[in-house]
Amino acid sequence: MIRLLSLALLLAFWQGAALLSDPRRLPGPIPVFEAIAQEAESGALFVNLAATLARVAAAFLLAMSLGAALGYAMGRRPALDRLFDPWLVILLNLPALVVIVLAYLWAGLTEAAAVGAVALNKLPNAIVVMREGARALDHELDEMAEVFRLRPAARLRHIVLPQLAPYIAAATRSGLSLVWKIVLVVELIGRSNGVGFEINMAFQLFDVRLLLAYAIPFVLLMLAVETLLVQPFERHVSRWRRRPARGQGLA
Amino acid sequence: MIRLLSLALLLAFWQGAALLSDPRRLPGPIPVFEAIAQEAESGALFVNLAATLARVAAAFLLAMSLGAALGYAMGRRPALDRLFDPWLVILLNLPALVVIVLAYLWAGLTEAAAVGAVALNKLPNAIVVMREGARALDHELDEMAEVFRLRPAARLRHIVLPQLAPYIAAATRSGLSLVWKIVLVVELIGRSNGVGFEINMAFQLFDVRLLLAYAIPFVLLMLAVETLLVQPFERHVSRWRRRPARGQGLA
Amino acid sequence: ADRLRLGLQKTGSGVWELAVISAFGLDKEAGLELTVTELANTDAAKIAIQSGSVDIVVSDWLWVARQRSEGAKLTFYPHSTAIGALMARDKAVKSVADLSGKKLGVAGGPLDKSWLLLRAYAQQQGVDLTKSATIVYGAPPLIAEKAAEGELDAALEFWNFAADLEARGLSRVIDLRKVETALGAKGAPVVTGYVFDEGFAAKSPAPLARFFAMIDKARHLIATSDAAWRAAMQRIPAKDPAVLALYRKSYVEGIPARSVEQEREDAAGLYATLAEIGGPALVGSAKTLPAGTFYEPAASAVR
Amino acid sequence: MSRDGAAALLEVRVSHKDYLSAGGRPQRALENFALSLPVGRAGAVVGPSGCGKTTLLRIIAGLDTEFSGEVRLPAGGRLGMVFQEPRLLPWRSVIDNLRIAAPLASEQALAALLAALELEEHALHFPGELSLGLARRVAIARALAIEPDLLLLDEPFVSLDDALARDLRARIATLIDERHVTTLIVTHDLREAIELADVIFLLSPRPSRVGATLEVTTPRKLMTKDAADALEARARREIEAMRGR
Amino acid sequence: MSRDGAAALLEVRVSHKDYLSAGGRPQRALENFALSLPVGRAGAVVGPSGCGKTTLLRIIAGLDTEFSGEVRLPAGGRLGMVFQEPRLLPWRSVIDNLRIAAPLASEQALAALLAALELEEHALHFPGELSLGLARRVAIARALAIEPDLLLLDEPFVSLDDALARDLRARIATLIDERHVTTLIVTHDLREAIELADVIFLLSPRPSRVGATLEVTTPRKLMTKDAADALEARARREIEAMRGR
Ligand SMILES: Nc1ncnc2c1ncn2[C@@H]1O[C@H](COP(=O)(O)OP(=O)(O)OP(=O)(O)O)[C@@H](O)[C@H]1O
Ligand SMILES: Nc1ncnc2c1ncn2[C@@H]1O[C@H](COP(=O)(O)OP(=O)(O)OP(=O)(O)O)[C@@H](O)[C@H]1O
Ligand SMILES: [Mg+2]
Ligand SMILES: [Mg+2]
Repeated sequence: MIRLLSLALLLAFWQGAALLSDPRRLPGPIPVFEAIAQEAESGALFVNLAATLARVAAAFLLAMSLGAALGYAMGRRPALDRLFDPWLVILLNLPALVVIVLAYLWAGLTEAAAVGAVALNKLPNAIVVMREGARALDHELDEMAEVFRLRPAARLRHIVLPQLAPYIAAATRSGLSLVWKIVLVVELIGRSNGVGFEINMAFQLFDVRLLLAYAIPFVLLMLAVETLLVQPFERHVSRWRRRPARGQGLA
Repeated sequence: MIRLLSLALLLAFWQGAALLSDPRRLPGPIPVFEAIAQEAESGALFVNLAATLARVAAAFLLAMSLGAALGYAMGRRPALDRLFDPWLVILLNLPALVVIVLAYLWAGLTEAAAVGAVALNKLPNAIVVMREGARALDHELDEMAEVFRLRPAARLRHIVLPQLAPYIAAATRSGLSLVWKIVLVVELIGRSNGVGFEINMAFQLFDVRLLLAYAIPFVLLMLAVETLLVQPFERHVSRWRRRPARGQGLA
Repeated sequence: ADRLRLGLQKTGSGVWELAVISAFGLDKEAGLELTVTELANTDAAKIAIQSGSVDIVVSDWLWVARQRSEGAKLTFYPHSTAIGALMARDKAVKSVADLSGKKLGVAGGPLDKSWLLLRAYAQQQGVDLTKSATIVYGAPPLIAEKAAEGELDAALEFWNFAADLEARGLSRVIDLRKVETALGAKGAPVVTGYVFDEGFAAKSPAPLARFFAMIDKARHLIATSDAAWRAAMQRIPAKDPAVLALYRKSYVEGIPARSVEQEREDAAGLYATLAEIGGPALVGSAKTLPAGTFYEPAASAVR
Repeated sequence: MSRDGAAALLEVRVSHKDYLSAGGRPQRALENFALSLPVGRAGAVVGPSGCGKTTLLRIIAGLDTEFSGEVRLPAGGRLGMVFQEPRLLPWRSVIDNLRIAAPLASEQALAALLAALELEEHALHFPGELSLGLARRVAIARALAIEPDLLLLDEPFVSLDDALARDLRARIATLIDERHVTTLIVTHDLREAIELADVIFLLSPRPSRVGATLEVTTPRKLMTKDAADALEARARREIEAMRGR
Repeated sequence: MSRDGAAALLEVRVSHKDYLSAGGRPQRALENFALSLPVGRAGAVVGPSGCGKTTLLRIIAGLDTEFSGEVRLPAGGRLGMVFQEPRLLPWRSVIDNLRIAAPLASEQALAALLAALELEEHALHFPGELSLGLARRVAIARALAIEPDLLLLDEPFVSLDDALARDLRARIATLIDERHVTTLIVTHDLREAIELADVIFLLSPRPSRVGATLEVTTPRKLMTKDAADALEARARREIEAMRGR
């Protein structure tokens, strides 16, 4: 279907650009996939990918669950928001490097420090997005829930989460990618394996082919997750939205 | 008011933590602010901050305007969305390092390459958030606009933008911080000035005091922008939202 | 066996020695049990030692000197004298004077040791490089690539990148060893070394001494035995035999030949020069090489 | 404000209720407002558009606590409410909307309710797929599904056709007569008020107070057209008098 | 579907209009539906809840183009519409809502409209600060502000008190009689239909078609109570017949 077409188009672009340029600068898809196959054969790819994925997953879950809870609380309670907003702004704008270095210094070169540093980097972004979502919550449905004495769990599930869904979707998509990017930095500074470590090696050797060979599998994995899990799920939970009739809207 | 209290609290925490630990690992606020004053006196702080700010501003404007337009289009037109979604996922998950290295390789060690690389890193995040916003647009108001033959400019201003406001707010806040963080990396890899450059030097010398001295002014700047510009503006545009009555909601 | 925790840069030559050590069973022979944390770059090594996660890393004495001046109790034991070079494709570039008006790439940054040495050297000849040339700082691999490509007219690079560039047809305009000598060094001064905490050294002087002896053996093997070099080569990603040969040559040249005492004297001399150019931003508050920068084992543990 | 939950009367006493407005001036919705209804009886609230009827219901339901005055409610008891708009969960089907609000109701009871409101074939539809009248019916079904002891209805039968409205009025009347559900219904339709209520509260324009209270003494089942006409005429006179004020 | 814009009749001919439903089965809203109204006259649409009245208005307004059939409209002309819900911009004040929809209307004209709808003191309020009745009045003001040539009203007067509804009906009647605004009004109130319309379309239950067309031959101003009663009785009979079908 259209998704494959789109990918084919992209591959064609890439191949075209590669043909026009020095292979050292931009190797084409074929050598890159060869390199991927090579790394896969030696097993190195999987070891590193697994290490990175585990870090991404742990940091993401930590940051998202904490971020959603805090963002929701701050969006709903103006007093909390006023108190912690400056902290949020500070954490948001603290360079990743600073957080990572401090985390390693304080907790040693440990896995916990790595994951914690990444989570701390992503946390404020999750809070910011979820806070906007909580602020935009429909007051009328709240009143309905209040009148019908819905239990907290039911409110969360039937009233709050469906309204936060687009914000969660946005925070998840950009969040996963952010976490992955920071994991790469964390691995570069204080881990002995992982995709970030390998990418740095490739960069030191200036091997763009190897660089891409380590960058792409994660991208493909995300593409698969998106296609096979996220989008079907999204379609399912948003099937109540009315399809816009044709010929309308600004665009 | 409460904002100052919150900052005072944070400073107190910092001072407390600093007292408990080796000053080389976590210098307290006083030596850090001394270092800031020192760098400010020599003028180096302003030169570097200005260079970084210029890059942040350029990349942010580029990424946000492009991202908002593309995200809106993708949110409104399912066909476009289906075609470009895979590209989006790929761009989103391409490591910053890969984009930056390729940009420097292709466009030379130039300012344009730096700003372009940063914008390209932020672009997919802006698209993702704005796309969710566009998907959640109220269909009924669109119909109203259609019936009353509102001109495109009026639709954009009165119908679309107010609904996208929370998404724009989320994308801007987390976006500015993301751009700033990537600018630091870009400066680290291939620029000869800027806060990222200085931070990298401080890091090489392992001078945490200097590291913080360069990280904090930008954070303070963002805090000021947030307090003096963003929040008053936000209060103004969201004054139509009903204040939730007391004692309601889940939280 | 005594346990030592090492933090080694995966692309560094420390790893080669380790390959030889394990291939020839030198660690068992020395009664040491080595745990190695591989690190991505020198900065990671600095974090590793500061956070207490490893006992020994490889870094440079200048950094140790600065940390000492700030109160850290780190100390240094020589490992290699390998130092970078100024590389250019244009054969007309023969001296610092020829760099005027040219685009010069500097790997690392303005406080990089090689760069400061080169500036001091140029100053001796009446050239202020920061004014006469356009300086571009950047990450070492990127600077190397840009030099190879020709976007930069010349590049000041670390020794391994210099070897790469040489293999790609660039010539060594100025070897920084020459610069060191010109600046008053008596021999080839040490550049990198093993860095560890004084407290650690005080607690386990004997294992440390055995460790240094074992490293010496490994280095000697790499220099003399092709079997050892083959073991080390396993750890080198570059496959081009010409480059590999250059690596070995540079490595062997970099093996420190002098006593720690001589090294300290040279280092103290260079330190004064560097402190003058780099200023307190580089060296911190100390004006002279802080005492104890070079490791002084207690008399009983001397090999 | 104060709330109290142990009376045999539903009593509301609001000395004043002000809305702080973001645009424009603050507005006083209620002033010297007093209303009481015996438990188990039905009251109708009739008043000009924008006078404060919904405000009253929200105060009784405990949704608005920012007023000066007090509310006394019969102890315990379940509250059922039909808001002026449907307020359904757009992301849940009709039947799920009922299930969520009334988790204790049996599936048969819900099915029977859907049938009574002619909603059977819409059970699986999402609210966005319903006409407004259908959605309002779902909201009525929801309020009835919890088997309320106190029922607050804010113009429940607008947007419904006459036949359906008639059926539903009969149904509510039965609830009041047989299950003694305390009921307060806001309506603009005097006939509807007369048909359903034991007491009719005629509200004055804003700031609103109860300008007149009409007792419907004839039992619902014995009400003749003439008696109703007479009551309606009396109510109209009172309303005119308040408008002229 | 096809749309055509040059007739002296407003004509709608829908062979069928189906809704594809996400939950539940697809629904047929209209079937063999035909309706025509001379330009400058008023039609009333009366039909059971959920039969397809709003669907009809949306088709005429061009908001729904996914049906098989055709619509003919008088050429050119401005369209004014009162949706079944207010559909105001929540982030704009009442007066700004009018200004945005009717940028050409003068400030005096808007002020006069607000006065006519008893909204003066709410001009600066945001829609969230209005009662539903007030919001509906703003929606009516908005539709009138653009001085429409074709006016589509979806139950415009529900949630308004009798006095106000009477005033507004009179105002719309004047528009029809004097400015010859082609008007289609959906209502459940037969008296309202008789008072305002020249033709009454009685719709059948879903899938809906025009089950009966009643011409109101007596001119609006001359209509007596008896004549109206007679018409209403006839309409009720027709409606009963359709329900029984
Ligand atoms: N978007 C939609 N998707 C699916 N079904 C719909 C949709 N809109 C309306 N319907 C169905 O079409 C039928 C007609 O709807 P419509 O809104 O036209 O009714 P109506 O006559 O205006 O009713 P009411 O008097 O309740 O406003 C209803 O059964 C409704 O459930
Ligand atoms: N949240 C609010 N903020 C400001 N003013 C409000 C708010 N809610 C209601 N009002 C004002 O209070 C008054 C009473 O509102 P209320 O909704 O109680 O009227 P109502 O009698 O229910 O009217 P209707 O018959 O139109 O539903 C109105 O003037 C309204 O504009
Ligand atoms: Mg109301
Ligand atoms: Mg309708």
